[in-house]
Amino acid sequence: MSAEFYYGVEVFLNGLMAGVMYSLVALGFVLIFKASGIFNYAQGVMALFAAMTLVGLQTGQVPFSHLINATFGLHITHFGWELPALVAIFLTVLVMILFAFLVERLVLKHLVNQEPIILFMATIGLAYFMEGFGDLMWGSDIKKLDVGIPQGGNVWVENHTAFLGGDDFYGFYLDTLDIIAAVVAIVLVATLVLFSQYTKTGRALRAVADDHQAALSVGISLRTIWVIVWSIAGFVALVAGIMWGSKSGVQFSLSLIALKALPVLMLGGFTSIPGAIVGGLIIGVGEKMFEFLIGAPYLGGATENWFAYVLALLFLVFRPQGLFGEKIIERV
Amino acid sequence: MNTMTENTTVGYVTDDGRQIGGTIMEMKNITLRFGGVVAIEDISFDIHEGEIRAIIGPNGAGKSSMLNVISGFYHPQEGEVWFNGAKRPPMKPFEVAGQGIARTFQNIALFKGMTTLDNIMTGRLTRMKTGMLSQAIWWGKAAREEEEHRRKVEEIIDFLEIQAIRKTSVGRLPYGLQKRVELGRALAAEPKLLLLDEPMAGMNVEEKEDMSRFILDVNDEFGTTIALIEHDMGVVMDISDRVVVMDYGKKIGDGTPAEVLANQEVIDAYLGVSHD
Amino acid sequence: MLYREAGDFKTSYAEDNQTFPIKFDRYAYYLLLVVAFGVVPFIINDYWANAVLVPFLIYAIATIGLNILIGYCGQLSLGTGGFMAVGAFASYKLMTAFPEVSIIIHILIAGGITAAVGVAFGLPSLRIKGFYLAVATLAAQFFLVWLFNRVPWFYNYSASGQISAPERSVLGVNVTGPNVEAWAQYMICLVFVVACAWLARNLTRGATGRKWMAIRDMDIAAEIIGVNPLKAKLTAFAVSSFFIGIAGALLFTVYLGAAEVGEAFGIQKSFLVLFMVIIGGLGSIFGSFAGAAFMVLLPVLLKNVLVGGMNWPTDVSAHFQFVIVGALIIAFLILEPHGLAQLWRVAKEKLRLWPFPH
Amino acid sequence: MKLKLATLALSALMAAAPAMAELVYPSLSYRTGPYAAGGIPFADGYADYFTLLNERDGGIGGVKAKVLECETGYSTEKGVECYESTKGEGALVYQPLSTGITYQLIPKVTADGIPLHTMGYGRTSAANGKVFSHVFNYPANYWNGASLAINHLLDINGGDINGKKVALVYHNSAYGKEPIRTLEELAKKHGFKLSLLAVDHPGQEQKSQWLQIRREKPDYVLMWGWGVMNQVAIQEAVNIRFPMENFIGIWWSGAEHDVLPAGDAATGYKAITFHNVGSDFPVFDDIQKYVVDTGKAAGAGDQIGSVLYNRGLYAAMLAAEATRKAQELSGKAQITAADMRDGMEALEITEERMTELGMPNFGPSFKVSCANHGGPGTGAVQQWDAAAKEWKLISDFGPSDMDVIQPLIEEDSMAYAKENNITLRDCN
Repeated sequence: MSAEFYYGVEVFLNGLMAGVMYSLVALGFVLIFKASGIFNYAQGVMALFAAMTLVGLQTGQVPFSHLINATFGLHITHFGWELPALVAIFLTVLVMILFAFLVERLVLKHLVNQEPIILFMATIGLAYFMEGFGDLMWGSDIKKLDVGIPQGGNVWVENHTAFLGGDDFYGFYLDTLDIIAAVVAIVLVATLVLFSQYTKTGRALRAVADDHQAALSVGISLRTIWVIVWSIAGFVALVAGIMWGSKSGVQFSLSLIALKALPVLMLGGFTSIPGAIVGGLIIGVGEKMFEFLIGAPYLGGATENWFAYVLALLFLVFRPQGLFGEKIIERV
Repeated sequence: MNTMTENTTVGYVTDDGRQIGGTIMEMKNITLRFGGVVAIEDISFDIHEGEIRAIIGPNGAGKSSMLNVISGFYHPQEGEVWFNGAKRPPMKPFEVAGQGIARTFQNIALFKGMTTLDNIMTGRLTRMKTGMLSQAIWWGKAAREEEEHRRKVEEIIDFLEIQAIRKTSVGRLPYGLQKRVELGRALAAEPKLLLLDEPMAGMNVEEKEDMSRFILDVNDEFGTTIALIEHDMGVVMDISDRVVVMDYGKKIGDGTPAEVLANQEVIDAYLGVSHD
Repeated sequence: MLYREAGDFKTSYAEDNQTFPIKFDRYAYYLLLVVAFGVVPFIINDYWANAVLVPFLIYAIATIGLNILIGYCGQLSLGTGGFMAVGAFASYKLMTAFPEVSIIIHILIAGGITAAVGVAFGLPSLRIKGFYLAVATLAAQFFLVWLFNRVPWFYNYSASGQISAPERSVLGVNVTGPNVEAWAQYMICLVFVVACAWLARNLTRGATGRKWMAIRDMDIAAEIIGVNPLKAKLTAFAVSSFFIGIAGALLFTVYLGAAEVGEAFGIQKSFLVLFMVIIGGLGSIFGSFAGAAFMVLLPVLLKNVLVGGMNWPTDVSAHFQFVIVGALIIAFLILEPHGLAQLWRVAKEKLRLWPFPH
Repeated sequence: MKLKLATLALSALMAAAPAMAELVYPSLSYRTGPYAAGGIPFADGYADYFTLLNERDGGIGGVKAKVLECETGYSTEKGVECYESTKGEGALVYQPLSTGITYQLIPKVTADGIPLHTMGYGRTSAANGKVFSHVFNYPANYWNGASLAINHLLDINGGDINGKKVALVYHNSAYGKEPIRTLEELAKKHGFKLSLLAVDHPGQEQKSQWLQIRREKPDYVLMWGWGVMNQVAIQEAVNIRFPMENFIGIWWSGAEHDVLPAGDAATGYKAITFHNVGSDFPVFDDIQKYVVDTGKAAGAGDQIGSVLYNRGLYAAMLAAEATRKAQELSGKAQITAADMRDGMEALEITEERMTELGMPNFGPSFKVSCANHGGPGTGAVQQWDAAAKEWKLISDFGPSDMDVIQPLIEEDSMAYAKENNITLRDCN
């Protein structure tokens, strides 16, 4: 076997890893869309906000310090204490739950039974709001997020695969962070599935997802459900935020990872949790392999962004409802 | 039983003395399947010019499927559809509409975002011919066309007595009126053949009477050929000239209301069992 | 008591059909035109042109375009930025290739080219619907931007991939390039806006518009009553892209003067115009203007108030702008889900009944 | 809408209030958006220096300096808005800190007669003063940067890099593409193999590029990055254990926040720079005394001494010095934009002067001329020491290869002149 082949395999594996990272973001979209039919444009910003909050709490930043300083001419930035990662994460989860509660109370409550486009629009407003609010609260400078997840090429994997490709082959490169992300994603999905299968709330969620009216008629409170769903989505956003944040630091661009999730959604279907995972993997592998085989050598590279979408597009033309979406039956 | 090969039949005179023309549409041995399910099994019948033809049968008998076959929404696996003396190739619904077949729908399919007027105007779309460019310019050709079609539509509005709701968005109208607007939209196309899918479904007695009146008026004022579906026999028997009876996708009777009512098979399969 | 339709009888269908059935609206509209053409050009300065009016007018065109696609034909699209880029680069290539031809022609042709591209990317709309389509159009967005960034021919092999608009004039008056007068920029945009709005209005009130709306409201029924869905959707994509292309061309030539595809026509453009459409109101020409005004003017206004007026640090006020815009969007939706246009309509209804609400 | 316009008119009036007896320096900053991390320190430095002059010397030549900050968020459209809203207030020189906005302002400033200073960014060929009368990009530009990077490689390889493999990781935008032509020329000249790896904005996902680097094993990697792309690239380089001392960034890829996230492993990473680093200069004592302690520091005041802060400071210093020159030439304290332009064109920075200013050896000493708006194009190499958390200069300010760059500048600027039918200025 030539080194070229193993390079291909390596790219493939890294594609899978990247795919998992995309899935983490897509998951949040799916949860909310499934339970409330809302296409939550704010998902990316939620991830950013969660990560910012986490870092802020962990490093003991003073919220709104910049605003305070600007208005009172003070110079306070930090409380001077640092929280252990887990405590900070826990507190952040609480914040996200509070956020979900407020969203329901201040926004969704007033928009029940509106067309999807309107709700979509509302989430856009929400995104705007959170972006500004997050920056006001924690400042727009770049922050280092460190909850103790190791990163860097995984030496063990490299050493145990180096023999494959001859002497100019170092062995497969896999980022430890990505491996951990993959594990986390699997655990996350498993828990979500178990949760929706075996808990009362979970079943309620599924009921609502299947049929709002019916669910209401059997006395499930849509509002509680929404709070729960948005809380879970907030939690997922936090996880995604942590993973991406430890990769690239916490800053504005973190909110753009939402764009990476959209082709995944197209492929996997807006309503399928497994779809989000499988779709993510397909997109990840697809774009990486295309870049490796065609993009970089022949097209001058940087093809990943559009290829992900073109891939999803071609796929949809043949299967309009996505990978796991319900079949669309047209009748008069 | 219907073994006509080419459609050159003379018309007949109804007992109320109307002259019915020759065959305008003929279905030959239509069979329609969805996967394993057989919705329509080897059904043949014809529709004469100017008559009111009813297709009746209990729910799930395949009536709507038959209508959808006629309007080109479903494509039968076997059988032929003849229209205007020619065998119809497989067509898209909008092409069928272009041939002069208009219809209404069982559960109303109006354009909720538009006013009554605009909804009925859409019925004229098959007849509006100005190109997009002159429409963009509007002055002259497009405006003139718009106006003459508007005039036609206003006639229909008057005929259906819905002047008052001209500018109302159809979403806000009560059920009965919506049905009427939908009929108006179909009429606006001045169809050779008008298909009505359960025009009286879910109506109270006087709404039904109004609707029957409109159907009869349409038939003798515009001389429109009408094929309608109903599962409620009462009304149908009064207004239709000939009736096809379907049950479980098979044709079990065909003829004048009197003949059909006399047909034992029909009585067993249909009247025997109680339907709403 | 002015605002009445009573006593304003229509004696012909044409009259009944006109854009502003109510006298008062009609006069208000004429007045607006007179001011826009007769007054503003004489009082406008660089700041008002470049910071407020020109972008507003250009985005109004783009918004009308997208509104035709989304608001009238019900086809969700996020490819706007990419299509604007097509218009911009087409106009650039034309301007540099045929300097002698009038820029007006170039901009129109650029619109035409964009229409063709739009049709090509509109084809999937036959199979793909709703949000799936929206995401699918992102493929167009990203691919086009990549293409214009990648292929040097599009930017005449300039070292950096930047394109800058050479000086061009209409009737001897500069409309592009460094030495352009504020009023000239404003006028050319205004002319295009009025023309586009007028065309859009005509298309949407006639047969074509009804086809689009029929597809939007219930595509199956539409097909059965005789609307060819392929044709309806593709014409919508074509017309929409034509306007968007013109907007892109103007944005580059008249407004920015220099552009870099990724920055000027990136995904954020697509979203911006989409916001304008939805905030303004789906399926409303007036809404398109309102939406564009909202998204263009509000930030400028807020900035001037917060920084200029209250002397806040620029970053704090920038963050506050986001907060306020977001809050306002949500507030509007809760108040009136169908956009500023609907809000306006409701207000007029009230006014019509005033002072007797019952 | 009418009402909105009315309120706007009002606030626009407020924005356009005329500024009297002040030297106005607009600062088109971006403290928000994808590149905020880079925009904030630069803007702070730029503002603080003028605050210092006002507090310590009562302004420049007795006239107070006023920094008009306007948030662009790195968006060209906001840039235009900022330009239009500030130019009416007697703006002396623009410093947009964005290649995109620069390209857009070049024709505008030329028409309005206001100088534009794009220090180490913007349109490289603007160095040709014959064509670009109002644009200055001294002391160094991208192409100098590219050449300086290669020169450094030559130094560490004893003058021979024939057959070496050099990869360029660049931001897939106008900014990122700038060095390519130059590097290709240099590759011909020195016989090294150049491979290009584009990274799309914002650049959070660079797996493919770095896997490719890991496969192709280039001897050196150059980077033209900005924003999040920088720290991701450095992190990825660390991840694949690429030898950091062979990884060299342009001056926009060499700030603390670019290397800090990667931790200790980032030690050895190099970046080109055209000014000195650290806060070990007398001027910083004054800044502490007159700006920080008086609570007048811009922003959060936590950036002082960082690389980009110093760059802002340096830019402000050059602007201030040009102003002095202009005052001297025009003989009046309250100068106009036109005077400022002449001042910039006659600007001369000497070691003595920088020492006077408390910034000894802070940058190169150079002289601007009518024909050369680009300065000397000299620069140095800085290296990151993660343990000490600080950058150190590891070379002097050396020259770049003008024999290669000058023709390119000529070519590109002439093309621009032709495209916009500009008549060349006579510089003799």
